[in-house]
Amino acid sequence: MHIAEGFLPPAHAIGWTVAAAPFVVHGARAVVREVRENPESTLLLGAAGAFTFVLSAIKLPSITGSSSHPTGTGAGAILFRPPVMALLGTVVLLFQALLLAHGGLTTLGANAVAFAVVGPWVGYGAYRLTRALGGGLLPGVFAGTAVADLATYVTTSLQLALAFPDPTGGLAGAVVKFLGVFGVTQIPLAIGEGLLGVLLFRALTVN
Amino acid sequence: MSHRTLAGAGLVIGYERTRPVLDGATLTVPAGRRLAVLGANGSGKTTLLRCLSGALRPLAGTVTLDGVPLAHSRRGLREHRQVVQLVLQDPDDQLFSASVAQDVSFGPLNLGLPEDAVRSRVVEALDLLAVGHLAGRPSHQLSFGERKRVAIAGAVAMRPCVLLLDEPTAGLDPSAVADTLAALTRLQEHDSTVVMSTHDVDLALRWADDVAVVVDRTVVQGPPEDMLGNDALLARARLERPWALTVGARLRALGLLPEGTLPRDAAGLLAALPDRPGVPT
Amino acid sequence: MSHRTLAGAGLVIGYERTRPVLDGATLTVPAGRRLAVLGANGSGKTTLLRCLSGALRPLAGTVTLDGVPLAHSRRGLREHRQVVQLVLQDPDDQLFSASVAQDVSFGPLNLGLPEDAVRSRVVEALDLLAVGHLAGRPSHQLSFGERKRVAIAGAVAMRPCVLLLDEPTAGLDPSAVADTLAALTRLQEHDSTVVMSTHDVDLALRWADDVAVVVDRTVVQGPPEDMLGNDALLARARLERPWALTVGARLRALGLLPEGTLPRDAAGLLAALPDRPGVPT
Amino acid sequence: MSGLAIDDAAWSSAWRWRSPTDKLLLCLGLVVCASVLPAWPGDVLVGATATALALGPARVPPRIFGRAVRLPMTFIALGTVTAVLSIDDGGIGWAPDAAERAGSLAGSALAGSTAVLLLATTTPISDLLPALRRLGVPAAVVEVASVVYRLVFVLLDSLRTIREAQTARMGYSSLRRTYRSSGALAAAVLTRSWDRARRLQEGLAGRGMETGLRVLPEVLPSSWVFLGATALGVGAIVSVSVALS
Repeated sequence: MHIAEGFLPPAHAIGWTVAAAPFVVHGARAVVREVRENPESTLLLGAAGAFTFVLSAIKLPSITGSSSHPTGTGAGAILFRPPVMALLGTVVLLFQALLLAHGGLTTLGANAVAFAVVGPWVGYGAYRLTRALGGGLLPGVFAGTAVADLATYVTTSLQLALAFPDPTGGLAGAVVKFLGVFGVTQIPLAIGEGLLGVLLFRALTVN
Repeated sequence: MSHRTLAGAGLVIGYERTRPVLDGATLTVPAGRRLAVLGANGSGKTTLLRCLSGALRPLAGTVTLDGVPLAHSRRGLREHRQVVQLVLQDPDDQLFSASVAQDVSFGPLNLGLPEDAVRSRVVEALDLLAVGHLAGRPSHQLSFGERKRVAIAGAVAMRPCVLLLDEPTAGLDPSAVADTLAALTRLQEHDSTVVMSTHDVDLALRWADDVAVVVDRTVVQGPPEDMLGNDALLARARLERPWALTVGARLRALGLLPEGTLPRDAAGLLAALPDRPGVPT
Repeated sequence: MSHRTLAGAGLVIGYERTRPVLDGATLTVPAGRRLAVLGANGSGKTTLLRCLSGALRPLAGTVTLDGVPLAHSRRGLREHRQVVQLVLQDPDDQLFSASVAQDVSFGPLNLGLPEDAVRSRVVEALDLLAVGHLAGRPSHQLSFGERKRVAIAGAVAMRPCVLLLDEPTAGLDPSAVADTLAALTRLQEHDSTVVMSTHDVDLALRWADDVAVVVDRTVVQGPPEDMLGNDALLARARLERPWALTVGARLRALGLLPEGTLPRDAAGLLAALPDRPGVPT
Repeated sequence: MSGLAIDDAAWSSAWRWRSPTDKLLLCLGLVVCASVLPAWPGDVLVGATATALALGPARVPPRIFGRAVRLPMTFIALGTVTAVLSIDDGGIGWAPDAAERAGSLAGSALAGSTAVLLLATTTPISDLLPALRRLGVPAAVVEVASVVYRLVFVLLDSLRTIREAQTARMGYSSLRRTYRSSGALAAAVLTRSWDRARRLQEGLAGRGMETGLRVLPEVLPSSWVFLGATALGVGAIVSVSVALS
């Protein structure tokens, strides 16, 4: 879930925006360079962004009976590499805020850190690590997409915990609370997203 | 499979936020007969077919199969889908597997059939559409006409009693149209009732036993000659009168065609015309 | 704009690793006349148009404009595109902007025109296609026929002397076909020479001044009556004879039609037939 | 093609022809008020103002606006409850000032969401992107974003149709089949997106694409009256809030 508009205290909203900025700017530079060298990559990158947006419209049921939408951060990172995902992910988050009322403008920075930076990088790391340890493509994709999903929501939980420390339990107590609500419940859904990633890549490699 | 009667009564179908696309549409797909659903683009043909297939739930009215109303429950829809299949216009939005055979096997596999049965269904469906030779090919390598027929095979492999086809001939050249029509005839002989939507009035006249015109948010149904010869109806529906009826009527007035039904296409017209000058039949 | 003569001579066009799609195709688009490029699906119509537009470089042969060969250099192509524009069959292959007005502005901006000139080109192009009222709408809310006309407007805004249209009427209902043909007539009066590819023989007979049939990897060009009355050619091209020629020939044999050119459509046929029985003209 | 409700509202809103910069400033003013001012009366005033403007002069259909406001509600409710729960040795309980904190948290989130929705339901993204360009975002990035916006609808259309075709052939009749179908669906949409990009590139090359996708935005002039009213309104919300709290 994206952090809704106005949910974070102003200082946190600004802080996370500043934290996301270098990654997004780095991604933007990469995109500008790519487009200068190959003008037609504008269309490919646009298609990649649109795919990431549309992927989150697929509804996945979970064994626990609830259902959720994939984050798309891991699949995007494996397909398009994390630096580009930092920019594309942020564009997608902006569009989700304006087209679907998911997330917000002042919380765009915080959501970008979780969905466009941490998720893709951690997921991509898990993918590369699995491959390096001798796992094949599909185990790598599973690890990458599942871990990216989980890392995204752990980050969201930490962001909320930092913003709302527990009056008695302090920061640690808040981390436990938010991870319990936004992180642990995500484990079956992360596995689900991992499975979807495997099925997606399997279908692509057969083609 | 066997022919079964699909019908819709008083269907009000709307997408959110707008006034209904169809408002009180009633039609019957007579078992075993060829029904053409005619209408201009945007008239609601596709919406109507989607509703009959169970994909869209009407705001009011009922869809019935042999008189039994369709229940829009999970189970009701599952039963309905085993009987009624819809093939949409754009084949690219229906072929989602890597190879042709794999794509056609999707439905039968989901029916829980054993592998042997699935295999024979795939072969049967591809053969009925005369595309058996494409089984091992990747779908993105096929021509548009081939993809259209493979998409139909995907639905045919479900062995539907009623097959609804949205614009099956749109974009096809004359020989591909002829191939598709021949395939539909084979399906009919295989006990599938076939419904097609089209805006090609000449094709509808040539092919259909019955015509349903989608006009002004409702449906008018009747014999092809009556529907396609009704200029007021056609104008409201933004359609044209088939040339065969226009030319046929004049030739009959000239005493060159016998009484009775007018010929439906060029071949029929040539057969009905006298061979030599000055000998009106 | 002015009418200019586009031609291709001895065109060999192929994609790598396969044998050529066209092998020695020659055709001329006479300035100011309507040319229909006829062929079955997969015959190479689209390939031919893409080559004439400069998008595909032929393996052999030349494309000429008023006799001057097209140079496939950056500059040569840029000049060619200011004169010759191609509209693809699927409008979604050309509409890249959600805003209709923004999309149409793309071509004129690439010509380096000042903003005011671009704005007036956008208005002019949308008006010529009778879709001025869509300027403020998003392309994803438009119907297929509307998107097709907006895609044509995007090319028309470049003020091409020759406009190549790939299947501009495919998938359109009769009234949308009539609207599109009317728009093409306006373009022609605006000094654009119009070429359309189609597999609709009846339409080609009705509309074209000249017909080029793509058959057996080459092109046969001539007057519509000759090309579309040539059964051997049509069979090789997997096309059909237009009904108007089939029926017209028999009616002339019956002494009901005067000598000279046969009527090209139902209206022409009715006008040429006698009003009362027994008075052959 | 069927669109997205908020986007449809934006294209047909009575404020469609207002300057996107004006609307952006109004929305940002309200968003800042929502996050800085106290829940009462600041957030209430912001929420009421944004809703009144959307349903009144901008003529956004109430049903669409209402439904869009409800969308972030699950997160706001869940997040608020978690924030005001307290864990200590004795287990889980309410934090001391739970009700007050919950009200302030949910209040600013709801007010802020409503303010963003006022922008979203009155301004198509293709009007906002040129404004981003003026704010210094590189042209290449804005052009990529404009292609994303266009292709989202093309791909959503494919997604819906493919899913309907799969459903008709029993693709979602069990958990396992749902996953299998979803994987095929995602792969098919990805293949379509690449194909679309390739074909668009060909289509645009013929219209002279050499360096980028420059387009001419519509002229939507700024209104001094609108900007003045924005400044007055935001000022009034701030003054009333400061006076009452």
